[in-house]
Amino acid sequence: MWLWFAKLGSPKWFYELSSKWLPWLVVATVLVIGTATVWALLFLPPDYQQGYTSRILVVHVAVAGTSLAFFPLMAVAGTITLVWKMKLADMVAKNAAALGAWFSFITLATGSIWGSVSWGTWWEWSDSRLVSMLFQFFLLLGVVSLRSALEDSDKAAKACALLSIVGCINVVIIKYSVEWWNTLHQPASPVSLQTGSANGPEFWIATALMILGVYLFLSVSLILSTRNEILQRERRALWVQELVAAER
Amino acid sequence: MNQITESSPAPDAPLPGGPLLEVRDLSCERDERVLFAGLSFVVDCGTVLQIAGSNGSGKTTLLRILCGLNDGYDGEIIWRGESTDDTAESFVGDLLYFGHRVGVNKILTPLENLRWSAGMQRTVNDQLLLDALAAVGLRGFEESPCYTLSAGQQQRVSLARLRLSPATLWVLDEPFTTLDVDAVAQLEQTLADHARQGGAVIVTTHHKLTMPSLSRLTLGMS
Amino acid sequence: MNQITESSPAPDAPLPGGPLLEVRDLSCERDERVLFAGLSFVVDCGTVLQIAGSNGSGKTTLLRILCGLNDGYDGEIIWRGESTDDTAESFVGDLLYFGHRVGVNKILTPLENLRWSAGMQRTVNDQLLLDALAAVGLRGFEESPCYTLSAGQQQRVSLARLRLSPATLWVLDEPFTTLDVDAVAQLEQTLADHARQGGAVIVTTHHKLTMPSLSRLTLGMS
Amino acid sequence: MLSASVKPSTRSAFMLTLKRDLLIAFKRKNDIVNPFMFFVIVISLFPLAISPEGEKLAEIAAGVIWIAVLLSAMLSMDSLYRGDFEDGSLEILLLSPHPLFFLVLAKNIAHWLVSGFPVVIASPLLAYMLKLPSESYGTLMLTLLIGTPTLSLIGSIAVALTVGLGSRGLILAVITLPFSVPVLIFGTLAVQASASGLPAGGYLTLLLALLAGSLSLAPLTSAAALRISVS
Amino acid sequence: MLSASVKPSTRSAFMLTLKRDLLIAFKRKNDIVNPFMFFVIVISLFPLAISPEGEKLAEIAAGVIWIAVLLSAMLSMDSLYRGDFEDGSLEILLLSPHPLFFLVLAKNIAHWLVSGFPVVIASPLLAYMLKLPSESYGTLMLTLLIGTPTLSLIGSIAVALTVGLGSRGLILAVITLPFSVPVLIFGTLAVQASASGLPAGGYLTLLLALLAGSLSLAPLTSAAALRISVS
Ligand code: HEM
Ligand SMILES: Nc1ncnc2c1ncn2[C@@H]1O[C@H](COP(=O)(O)OP(=O)(O)OP(=O)(O)O)[C@@H](O)[C@H]1O
Ligand SMILES: Nc1ncnc2c1ncn2[C@@H]1O[C@H](COP(=O)(O)OP(=O)(O)OP(=O)(O)O)[C@@H](O)[C@H]1O
Ligand SMILES: [Mg+2]
Ligand SMILES: [Mg+2]
Repeated sequence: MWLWFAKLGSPKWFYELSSKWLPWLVVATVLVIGTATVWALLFLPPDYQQGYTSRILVVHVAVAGTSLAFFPLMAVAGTITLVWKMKLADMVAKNAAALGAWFSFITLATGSIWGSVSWGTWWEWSDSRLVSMLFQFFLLLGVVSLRSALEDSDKAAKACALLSIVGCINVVIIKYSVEWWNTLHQPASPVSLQTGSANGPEFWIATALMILGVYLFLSVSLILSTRNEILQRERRALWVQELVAAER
Repeated sequence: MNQITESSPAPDAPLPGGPLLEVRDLSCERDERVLFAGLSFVVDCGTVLQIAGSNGSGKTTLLRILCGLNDGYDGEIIWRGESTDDTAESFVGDLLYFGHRVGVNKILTPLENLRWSAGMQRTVNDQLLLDALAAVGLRGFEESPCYTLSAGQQQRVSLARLRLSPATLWVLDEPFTTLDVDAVAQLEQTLADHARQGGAVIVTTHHKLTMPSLSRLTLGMS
Repeated sequence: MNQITESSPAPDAPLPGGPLLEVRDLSCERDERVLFAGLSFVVDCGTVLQIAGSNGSGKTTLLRILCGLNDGYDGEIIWRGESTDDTAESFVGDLLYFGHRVGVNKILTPLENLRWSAGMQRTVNDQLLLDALAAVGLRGFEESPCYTLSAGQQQRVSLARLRLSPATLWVLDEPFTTLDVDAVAQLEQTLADHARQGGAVIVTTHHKLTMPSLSRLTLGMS
Repeated sequence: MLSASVKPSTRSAFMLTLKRDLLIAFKRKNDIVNPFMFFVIVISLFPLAISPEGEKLAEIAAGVIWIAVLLSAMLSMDSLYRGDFEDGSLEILLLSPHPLFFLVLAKNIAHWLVSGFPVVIASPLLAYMLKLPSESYGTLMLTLLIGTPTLSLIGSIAVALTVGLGSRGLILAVITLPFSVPVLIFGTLAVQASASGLPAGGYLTLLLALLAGSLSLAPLTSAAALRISVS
Repeated sequence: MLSASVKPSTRSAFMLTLKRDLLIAFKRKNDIVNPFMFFVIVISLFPLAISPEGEKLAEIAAGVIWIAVLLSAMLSMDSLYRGDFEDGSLEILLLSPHPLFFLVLAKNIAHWLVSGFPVVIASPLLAYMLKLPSESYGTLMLTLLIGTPTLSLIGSIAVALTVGLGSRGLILAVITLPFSVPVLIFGTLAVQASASGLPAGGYLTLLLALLAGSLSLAPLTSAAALRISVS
């Protein structure tokens, strides 16, 4: 167990292992996302209210679900960075923050687009999921900007790890308090995510596939960017130089 | 990358079991440049170790590593027989660090500054502090806010800490900058005295030091 | 409070009409303490003037007054025959000041720093800048952000400005701090060269300088 | 020399640090007057920018006061560790033989006494200017009394993380503001509840819980952050 | 060595300084993203603190946006001269053989491009989130485009005056905010007028007059203030 753990910490080991797995993951990602998209486009019946725009909800729900995973992921990676000083964890955390910000942004964007059709407004303050997602987005940007502000990469790793852990707790508190805040401010417009207008069984199958696909996509992008990071940070290591020589 | 250690004769006081500080196989790299590697040395009570080396050779980095202010290194630092990681508290209580930034608040007066910075390590009273300030040539400036002091005078405020410190090991990073010739001579004397009384000093400087029981370690001879 | 000026033989180059800088009856007090009074001296082209004095004797204050950065003084400062108040622009264009804070931005690289700080006084191109950086021993660090440089290396970045400056008068406040022995020797050479080529230097330092056409002014001998 | 002296107790190191920080603040004076002035000025911008009418102001009063408190707390944080970092005192703090937790706590307490407390005291006056119903003055002060130390403690983490940076004003805000959202929400809800005659006890309890949580965790985290920043 | 070199023209010194400041900002990245982020976060606190309801928000939208702009402009000022003061570059600036007016102007322009301009660009999005009537987006952007440089120029004086002080965040605010009140008032009045379908031209002219005035006077005053601060 410990041996495995120590091994996992070695960027070289990770690089080699991921080389083996990556092609399969990429194929799986393309397949799953492709199927889900085709399904959504071809087989999903148009919504009786919103017509074909309802299909964007498939993407929205999948991305929204996934973007909730980032802070826990970063907090775990951060703990590993702080306690075991494992470089790999920080590389993952660094890319996760940027990726998480993008995912949150896409959630906000797709949600807004869908909202503009189904509620007739792009943004509504009286929904707790919207507001807490917005603040999660801000926090992720905070982590990203802290990383870019700190010049020393070692320092940046630890500082961001700490911020991610504290931020993770905070995201939970924000979510809970915003929800509560909202139940007190009776929504003026009939706005709620639970209108359930689009959820037939086809919708849920497409969505489930899409969620799987997005998770796969997330892993692939994390692995790819981490590999990139490894090559950059270890560019003087023997094995990287051999690799580069072999490429030529 | 190698180091030359030219030791002068060891102090004659017998050492109480093992060296004070031992560094084993220390190496550090920053931005892909190896600053030092395989560095091993011993600092005993009663000695002064001068770290020499050209600009950028890693002297400051080494001192900060020794004090636990930097942790980007490989190797072992052993304090009275135990790794500094395990003895952090007792180690820190017996250590005085003096860095490029001297730890003098500009708004406070020298007296108020010392009351805090010396008071963190030992109980003090004002008479002690006034004596220490007078000894570093700041009589008459005890109550002026430090922003009205010249560069050298601010440096002196911080050096007054040395006279009050109960710490065995002093780690000083270029303490001689901006001091005038008298103050330099006086500080050298203070270091020599500390060693004679059983303390140990690690100091970086580009000055040529001359004192008994001085050894020198030169970084970055390539 | 008086001053001793021990001049070495005057430079043999004949001076083009009147001295470069003349100070007449300058006095300054800060916080009710007279730093200097009735100070008069002359700086000619081809000479180096070292301002000596113990810590707090007013060296930094004097230099800043000369450059027009401080104005709490009485007396006259005359530049090429006219008061500096009247000739501010032409005076400043022919002056290089190097202070305790060296004017190096930590985020920029040495090259980018010089491009601005040297470029304000004369037109430059990158080759000139690279040469100047190499000359102060920063080859290989041209493109590293300055926060990764050691204290002495940052000082060197700023000293590279000396090699690029078109100014006749250099006013340098403790330029030797944190430099290693080689760099100190090299800087002394640079100052001597500047004087030989008809420039003038006013420098404060606690070092013992040895160069031709050096004179010394000691402040605060009471 | 090596043996005669006595290592001070952690309690006396705590008191020394507290006194020192208070002394610096009193010597600067600005540190005390400014958060308060900022608070007053920001609040007085609202009638100008929104509407001078009494009813409209009363509606937004609670929120405006809390936002002004938040911003002034955040702005005043800047001075918490920066000076010490720049002049090297932080290294003395880190290398002192006392648990950093207590020293950081001492600094936080000093900072709150100087910047947070005056704002709490002044709040009824501002509340009056914004026409907040007078029944809720008590609740307002109470929530501020509980909320501002929480904001200071949270802000302290962000300052500690960013203390080495050149320009910090904004990055500090970007990190701190999201963290202050829960305090803001409970604070305003409490005041709004009491303004409309409802009980505010529940919110106060929640605010207290936030305070308790940050009191025990924030100094630890700040201490860790300081160690990172100094290295 | 003394004769071969050419003194650069004031124009090229202006460009050098502008480029240098932009370069520093781009290297830092945060300088660009943060004023913008701060603006967005502060604005999103208002619905939480006041009310999430559309009509109520629409009423206060113009004022809230302008206040957030003011605060973010003021906060971002902190980085304008501080770094240069601390590392000694300011002395190089002061002792350069060019009129300080233009060099200060270059620094102000660089600063506005980095911190003010992004806020102008983003304002319609925030206006939407606060439910400002869409007819007034144009006026909002226009007033911001004229108003933010004025704020930067005014702020620059305050920063120059306070550049040597230890903790500036707040004293800066206390000096700047009162001076920014006219900009705030005309800006919000213009937006409110256009939101209710009235012509806003008069206010825009006034804003332009303020900009013209500060463009000619503020750099001079900042230059003088810098000389005072450095001595
Ligand atoms: C925590 C983040 C979020 C999660 C987990 C989430 C999840 C979901 C789910 C599961 C649905 C489908 C609900 C249903 O069909 O009944 C949905 C619908 C929707 N979401 Fe989200 N969402 C999140 C954030 C957002 C955001 C930030 C926005 C807007 C900017 C948004 C706007 C919408 C809209 C407009 C719908 C359609 C509601 C309807 O059917 O009328 N969501 N979301
Ligand atoms: N801002 C100030 N306000 C009041 N007095 C000051 C101020 N700055 C300096 N002084 C006084 O002026 C004296 C001279 O200071 P100055 O910095 O010129 O000395 P210096 O000769 O450069 O010393 P050093 O060798 O230490 O650099 C100091 O003793 C100090 O008391
Ligand atoms: N934050 C940093 N990031 C990356 N590299 C650094 C950093 N700080 C220092 N270095 C590198 O480490 C080297 C040694 O720096 P250090 O400050 O230890 O030198 P020094 O021996 O103290 O020099 P000096 O005599 O100039 O004080 C420098 O050349 C620099 O390139
Ligand atoms: Mg050093
Ligand atoms: Mg001096």
